[in-house]
Amino acid sequence: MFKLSLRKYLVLTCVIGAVALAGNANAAGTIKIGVAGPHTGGYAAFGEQFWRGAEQAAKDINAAGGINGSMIKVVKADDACEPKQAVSVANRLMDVDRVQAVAGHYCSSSTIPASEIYDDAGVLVMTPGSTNPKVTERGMKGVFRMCGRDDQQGAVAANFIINKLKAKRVAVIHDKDSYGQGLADAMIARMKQLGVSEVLYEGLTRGEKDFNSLVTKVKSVKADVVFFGGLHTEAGPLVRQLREQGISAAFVSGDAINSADFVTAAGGPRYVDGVYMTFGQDPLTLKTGRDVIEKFRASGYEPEGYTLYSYATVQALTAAMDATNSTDLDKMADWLHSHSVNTVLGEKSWDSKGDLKVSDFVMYQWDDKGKFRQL
Amino acid sequence: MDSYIIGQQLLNGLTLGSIYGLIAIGYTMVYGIIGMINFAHGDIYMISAYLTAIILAVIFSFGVTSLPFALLVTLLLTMVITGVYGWAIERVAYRPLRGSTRLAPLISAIGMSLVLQNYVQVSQGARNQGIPILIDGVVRLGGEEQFVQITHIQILIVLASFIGMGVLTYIIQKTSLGRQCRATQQDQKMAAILGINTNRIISTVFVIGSAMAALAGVLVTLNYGSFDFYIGFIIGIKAFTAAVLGGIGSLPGAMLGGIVLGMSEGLFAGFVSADYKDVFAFSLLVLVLIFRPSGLLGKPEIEKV
Amino acid sequence: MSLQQKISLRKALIDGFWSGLLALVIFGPISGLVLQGYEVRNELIRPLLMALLVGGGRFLVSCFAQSEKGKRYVDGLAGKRGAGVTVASLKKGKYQYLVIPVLILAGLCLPFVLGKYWLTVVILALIYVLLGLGLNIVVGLAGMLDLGYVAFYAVGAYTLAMGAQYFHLGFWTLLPIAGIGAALFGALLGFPVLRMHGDYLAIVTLGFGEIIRLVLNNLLDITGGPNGASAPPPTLFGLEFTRRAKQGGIPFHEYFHISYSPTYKYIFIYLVLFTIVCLMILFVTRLKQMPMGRAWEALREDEIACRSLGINHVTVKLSAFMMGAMVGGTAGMFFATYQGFINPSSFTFFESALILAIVVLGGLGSTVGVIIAALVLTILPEVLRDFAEYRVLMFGIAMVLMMVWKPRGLIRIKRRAFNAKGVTS
Amino acid sequence: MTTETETPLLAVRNLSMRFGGILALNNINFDIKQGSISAMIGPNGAGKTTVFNCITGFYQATSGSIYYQDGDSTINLVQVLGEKLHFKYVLNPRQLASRLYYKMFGGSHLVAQAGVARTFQNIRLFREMTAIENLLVAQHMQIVRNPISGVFKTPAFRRSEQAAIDRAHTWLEVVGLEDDANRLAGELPYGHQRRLEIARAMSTGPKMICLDEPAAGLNPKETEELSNLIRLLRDQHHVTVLLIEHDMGMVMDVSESIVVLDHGEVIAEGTPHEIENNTAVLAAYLGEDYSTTVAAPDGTGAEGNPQETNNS
Repeated sequence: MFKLSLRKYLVLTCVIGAVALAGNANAAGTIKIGVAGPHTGGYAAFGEQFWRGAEQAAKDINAAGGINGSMIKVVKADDACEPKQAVSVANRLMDVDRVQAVAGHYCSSSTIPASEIYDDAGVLVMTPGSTNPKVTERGMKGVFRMCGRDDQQGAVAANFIINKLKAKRVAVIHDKDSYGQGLADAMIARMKQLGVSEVLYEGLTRGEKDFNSLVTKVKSVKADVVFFGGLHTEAGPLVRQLREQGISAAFVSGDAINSADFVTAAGGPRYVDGVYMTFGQDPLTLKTGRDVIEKFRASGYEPEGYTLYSYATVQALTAAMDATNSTDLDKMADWLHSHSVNTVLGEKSWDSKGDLKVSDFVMYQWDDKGKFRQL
Repeated sequence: MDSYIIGQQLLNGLTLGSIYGLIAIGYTMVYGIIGMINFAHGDIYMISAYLTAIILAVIFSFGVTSLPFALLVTLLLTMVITGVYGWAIERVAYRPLRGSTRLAPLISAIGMSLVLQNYVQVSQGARNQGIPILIDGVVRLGGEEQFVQITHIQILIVLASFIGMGVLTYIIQKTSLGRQCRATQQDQKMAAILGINTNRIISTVFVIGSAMAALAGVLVTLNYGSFDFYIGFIIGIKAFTAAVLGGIGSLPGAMLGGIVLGMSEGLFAGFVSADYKDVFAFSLLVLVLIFRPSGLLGKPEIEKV
Repeated sequence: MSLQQKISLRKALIDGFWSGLLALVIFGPISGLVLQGYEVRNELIRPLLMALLVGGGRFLVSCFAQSEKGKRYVDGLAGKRGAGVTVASLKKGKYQYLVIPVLILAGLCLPFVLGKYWLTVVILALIYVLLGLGLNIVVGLAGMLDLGYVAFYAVGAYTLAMGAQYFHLGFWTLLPIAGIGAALFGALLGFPVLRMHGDYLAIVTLGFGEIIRLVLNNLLDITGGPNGASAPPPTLFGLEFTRRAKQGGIPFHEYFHISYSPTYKYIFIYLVLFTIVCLMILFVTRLKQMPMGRAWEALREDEIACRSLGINHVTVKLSAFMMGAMVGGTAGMFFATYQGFINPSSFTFFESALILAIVVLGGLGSTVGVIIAALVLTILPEVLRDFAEYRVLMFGIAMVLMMVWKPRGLIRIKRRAFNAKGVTS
Repeated sequence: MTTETETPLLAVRNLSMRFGGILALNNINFDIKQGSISAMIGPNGAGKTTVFNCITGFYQATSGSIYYQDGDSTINLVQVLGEKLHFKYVLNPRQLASRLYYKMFGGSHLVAQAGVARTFQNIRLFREMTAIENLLVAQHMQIVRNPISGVFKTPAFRRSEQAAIDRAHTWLEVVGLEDDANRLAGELPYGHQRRLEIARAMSTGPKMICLDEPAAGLNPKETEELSNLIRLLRDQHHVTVLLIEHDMGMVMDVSESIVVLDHGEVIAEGTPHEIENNTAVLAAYLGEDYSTTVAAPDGTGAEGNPQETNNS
């Protein structure tokens, strides 16, 4: 009776596992923070950025004495950017790892279902990278973000495109993903308010490298600005193929192309020269930011993309814990709503929805050395 | 619509189609000989993209300055190593399953695809990687503003795919190895009785298919310059679709299927909607198969009663 | 000691050497030279170690294969490849009537023993059991290779989300609609393509699966596109299992004046799902003993012979396709309600492949096999979570190894035996 | 052939079949009498199996008709397969509708449902199903197949199932495979598989059964038993039998009328005795210089096929 014994074994393992894990969950003097992001699958690069940032933050906070004497422990959780796995890891973080707060989820489509579980369990979550408006629009008290919203970012980009670049014919391309398309739509919405409609609105497929037909289409509509909502993995080949086909239209994109890999993906600095992007305030201009970046560099890692966002998220979470001397959702949320936190990305405060009060998106431009600077 | 735009779109489709065709050859050969869908083939292509970048980097670190030499060495080494990959995968994951159900190797191939992707991710990291631009000439026809263009590397891709297909068709049709392949394809048991080492023939087919994927990998990497551990998945499905569209088991069919798929995708994206280009590509496949059940160049299946 | 003499160390050494060398070629560049920008970092010690491991392993395997025991084992492995089907004996096992009630009872008690996390894992596993049962009808019984099964899963899931969003229907109203809707959808897709054979059918279904996902993703205004849509949790006679009522009912804990726990929702979903799975198992078992199920299996064995017996292969295939779709749609419904949120990224080709792996690994056509395989393949990745980024790598290796170890599936199929004439069973 | 007052069960008229450029059948005409045992013979490649496949609906004839007498009505077995849709039928909606219907829902299963059962040259059993299950599948069209009554095991369903099982056992008895009921069809000995296939074809309740080389690979004793079985099928179960066979001994022994094919044409038709002495037949089998050979009295000496030397 193989069937029976397997089931029995299964139940036994589960029970033993649950009991064992429950036992050591709340070891004295440790506060656990879950760091959830994709570590496998196509978005794995971002999961690593999250983890590096959070790990470094925990290390630094512990070195400075922890929170009221308790040490921080970060727990890695992999959601592969799939809603299914996001729910699974969220439950695992709550039930097995018993974390007291979560910094996480990269894809908005993971953050949304996972936050339901955190909310149910009474644990506060702050996402370093989910920019979709829907994340904080569902009336959940314990959902915050360290990044801006697509609509804020899109508005900054649209203002720049219309007012500074004086664009008349704007081609909009997105990657049919919640971040990319959301950003593109937000940009278009603001652009329409300013009285300009897009001449082209098309989606490309994530994971592909050949966008030549799309590029030729851009050429045929004679666009003077190309706005791309998506990640550097597609932005790189796209901008390269635009330039190769002799299109000199300005290329504008969002914060997700902020990575050294963008240059690699585009085939070298000469293709990214002149590319505009929206991104938060440069942390290098802040003293705290400089110090942290030096620490990363000393350990042989160049912080990029969401590394510092994740670092700042852990800072904000621990600050709330420190100030309220509790890990209770309500207390922490109330405190975060009414106080500001000094993070590696500058001073941050949150509105009643959990969004950043001040969106600090500004325009950057890449140069022919493969670096970018604030305009 | 301006004619130069149409011309450019046709060229875009041709290049993309040639890439599909090159990879589709591997699918079609493997399918032809043992009737299995080698889902790991797209990941073999991904491996070859990594190998290209790694070998190029090593060669340049030795201070080699001759570009043709570097490219040739890279191409050869990549094809050899990728061939070894193909051989080893067949030996480890598919050969033990020969003679069991038809679906067992399919599942094994899906598992192998996961293994290859994640092996590369674990050892090379999840980041997007790239190589610098090595060949960047362009042929332009037409005026300052309105022109049709094709880059040198794109010309190379189209040529390589047609030459590759030609050489392989010649090998299959005219050489002793080709005869043995065809015999194995027709009837494995009978071929074995006639003294053909069918295991060796099957391994050879895997090696050749992988080497073709490597050829595609090197050229495509030179063309787009960017890759990650996940690129094999989408292009693998597309190439397999191309192989079926052209008539699986037929080498010219793989090429034709690739070009038809590439062209229809390119033209649809260019003139109708890029959002729905994949929907269009798959619908085209379904339609072709409804009216020509064995693909464009496949031999019609005669029902033997 | 006599055993030792039969082993040729030389042969084993040669085997080991070649394997090691090949491993060096394979692992050398990819894991030995790590790309950093346009340069590489030397990590050659890793492939050397791996090559040593492979070579050494091959050496040991070679030694073992030459020993008496090893030879027997290798022969046994080759022998197992043969027959995968046996006929059950007429005598019923002693515990036959005991096992099933005990299992059902155990299943019903399970949610009260498990923690929430493991409960959700088990719910997911049950959803895959359902999917496996459904695809098993199509692939295992009727012998049609369907690589786009996830399409019906998606139809079921989106029926719940869309029905709730646009028509304000609840879980229970939509449950039958999702099943029937998916079945009709299966008929719509199946009719034009079911005359195709084998792998052509496979690729066409793959195409359909992708088309559905892309359309769901592109119809931003209706489905929410990549932003997804939310799906309501089930209710018990209007009682809701959320902290605050969302569908206009009363929260369960307030009604019974107990403190709130998020686990209640999962326990309820589990119990409903468990009941549905049990009914589905009964349904599929009955189907197999019915003319319809027999015709499916006959079609898998030989389509031409079926036609010569007057069986309309198209309608029989269609019925299998629709039944499979119905079960898939029901599973999708539960997936949506368990998740609370769906978007197209849950319905990729990989999902189809995973379900197919469940069916094949279970042993084509075997219900018990499918259940075991579904449990293994959904619980395994969760167990492997401790290995972090090595998780999927190990999952892939496990998939290959399981296939090589048991190519005909975990469970051998037993065919029903019939009594002699005049003896009613 | 003697003139008949009753209509034949099967009337093949002007049947032609073309595979690409090859004309496999050229204007074939013959009748099969109700309740007869007929044989179709001819050298290899004469087109026997092609005719067979046309009759049983596996090939769509290029032109011609096969009229099958089903009670009072006559069915054209070529039509039910679904003929080509042609532009000219747009003017004739009824024709178009019927063709469209058969194109969508037609097929060889309709031929079988009309009452023509068959066996195959290369045995086509459901190998991984038991012998009795093979026979149950064959009764598919006759039993309660409503899925709802099956799921709930209604009394009607149980009765119907039990009747089917009993019928299957009866047929197993007829062909002498009682002991093999619960064995997998693929594991049965070759001779048993042949008999099981006949039993399976008979389980569909046909009016006519077409046997494609039933004696191939059987030993003399088994062939003898087969001949008896064929007679029994006709005498006790009232089916019309049409067989293709190379074993001349058996053909001459069992059949009442014979159709001889060569190069896709009917070259002779008649009783065994008539065929034995037909010069055209001898020429077809032995070549033009047949006259140098004396036909053996039992009709077997005139055989060029080595397979047929083992007749009894």
